[in-house]
Amino acid sequence: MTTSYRKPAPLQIRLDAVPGSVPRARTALAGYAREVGAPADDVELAVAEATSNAILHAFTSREPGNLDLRAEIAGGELQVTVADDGDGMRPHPQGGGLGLGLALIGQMTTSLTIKRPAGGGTEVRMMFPIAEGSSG
Amino acid sequence: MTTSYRKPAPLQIRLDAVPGSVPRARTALAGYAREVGAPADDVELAVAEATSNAILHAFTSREPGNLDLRAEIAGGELQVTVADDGDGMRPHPQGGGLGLGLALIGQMTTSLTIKRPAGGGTEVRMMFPIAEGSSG
Amino acid sequence: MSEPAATGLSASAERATTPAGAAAAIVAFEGDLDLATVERFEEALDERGATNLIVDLGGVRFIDSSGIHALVRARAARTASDLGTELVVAPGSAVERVLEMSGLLEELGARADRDSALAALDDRDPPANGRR
Amino acid sequence: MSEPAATGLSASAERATTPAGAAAAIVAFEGDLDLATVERFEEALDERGATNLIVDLGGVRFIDSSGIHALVRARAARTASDLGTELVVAPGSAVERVLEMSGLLEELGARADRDSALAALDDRDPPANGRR
Ligand SMILES: Nc1ncnc2c1ncn2[C@@H]1O[C@H](COP(=O)(O)OP(=O)(O)O)[C@@H](O)[C@H]1O
Ligand SMILES: Nc1ncnc2c1ncn2[C@@H]1O[C@H](COP(=O)(O)OP(=O)(O)O)[C@@H](O)[C@H]1O
Repeated sequence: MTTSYRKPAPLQIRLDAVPGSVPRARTALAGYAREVGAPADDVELAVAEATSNAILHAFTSREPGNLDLRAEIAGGELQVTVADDGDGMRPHPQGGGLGLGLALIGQMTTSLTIKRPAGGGTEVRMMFPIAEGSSG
Repeated sequence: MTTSYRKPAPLQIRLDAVPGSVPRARTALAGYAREVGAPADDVELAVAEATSNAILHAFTSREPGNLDLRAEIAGGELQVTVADDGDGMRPHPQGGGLGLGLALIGQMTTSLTIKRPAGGGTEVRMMFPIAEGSSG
Repeated sequence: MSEPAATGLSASAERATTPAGAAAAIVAFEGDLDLATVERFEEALDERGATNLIVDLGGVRFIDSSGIHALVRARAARTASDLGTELVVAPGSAVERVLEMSGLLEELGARADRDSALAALDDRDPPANGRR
Repeated sequence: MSEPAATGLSASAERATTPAGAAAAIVAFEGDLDLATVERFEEALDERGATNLIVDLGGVRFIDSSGIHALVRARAARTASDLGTELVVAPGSAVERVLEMSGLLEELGARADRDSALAALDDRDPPANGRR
């Protein structure tokens, strides 16, 4: 594990809202989590869930848009934001989901916030603990 | 609709985490929403979803506990908090849900936050817009 | 705080005949359909083994996902047993709004009134009644 | 940032025999099971119309709810067609942890290795093979 003495720079990534972006998003964010001493497996899974939700549910009425991911240290925790410019959060019961995604994220995060930005889309903000003695 | 010139006092209610508490919770919070100029139908539905989730999913390993509801004005919006002292958020795929509850809440709120308090249980915080020119 | 609203759910049963002359049971609900009343809702529907059933939610003031789940389950079970089910939802009502928000209004095929629901029951099974 | 991990999923098929002498197909997966690879996963399982199938996730490094949904669906479809399906998950692995967190580890009946999975296939259908 890297030991650094400065607060690491935020990570910012823009990806197309397509299935192939899920592995890119989760591995990048897991790497950042490892660097700052946050639980990388949890971050990887939570990012996979949040990006998959956006890809599957946010663009049902139009062409796939963008996923904007951001990771940074905030209040001594790792804050990961997954934003899409889609239709906004609403139920899609025909999707055949089991309601696993958000519940899994809720289980792994100290806090999960879902926002409806004024400009549309959905922003999911997830907070993860950082181990004592880690950088950040 | 009531027109008041003072910020209304917060509303605080403790209920048993049993099905009979759902109508009590939602009607009380809808009344408060009406008073402060927030969308009462949305608040009633969102409170029904959050309390039902706690009643159905938070106490699978023990006796039903408490639901603590709170409504207040914060940052010019109506903030409604539904807290339970249950097992914490996690998936219950056997429940046969369609994943409607949280998605409905997300659709009606400007922001939805799910927290895992240090003492256990789940806290769901929901923000609703307040119409221009309303009290609060 | 405003006066506490009276909540609860009541069910009443009636009989009717479709335009094509088939018998249909109607169960009409009044009140609120949530976790506190969903058992009563399911019992009222269970008792109707009728080939043709109309679930009339015209008198329902409040519904949430507990009620919607029960509706979806009941309908799926009846469809699996080849029983006809139609739903009446008042246009512009809170029930219509919540079904719409839930993305299920079309799938549940809500009808505006009992006459449309009775006619829809005839449309369901072409070989048996000769209509399309 | 750490080096980008190689992601993807590969499937390989084998044949085996249960302790009671029945034929079983084994599909073993390696890699990551997420939205990007779930189609490949489903195709690999679809091609196996085998009466007895073992889905070996021993080589899977990452799984999320897309993968879990696919597992649950595949298993339900095979069970509905009266086909036997057993799952191999390495004890202590990330896959085991995610299934556990999802509340599905017991329902999916994960086995620690192929031998236990093969034996479990024999246990599935008492009348057909005379074991209990
Ligand atoms: N970014 C998003 N945009 C639109 N809808 C979303 C988004 N994320 C989640 N949802 C909605 O929330 C529902 C619940 O999500 P989730 O808990 O992950 O369950 P599921 O297993 O059904 O995907 C989804 O079915 C979808 O309707
Ligand atoms: N207060 C809570 N305590 C524990 N688990 C919860 C709580 N609220 C929600 N959950 C979990 O989140 C899942 C998704 O909730 P929701 O979107 O309302 O869908 P559902 O229709 O399945 O209830 C639930 O199935 C449950 O596992």
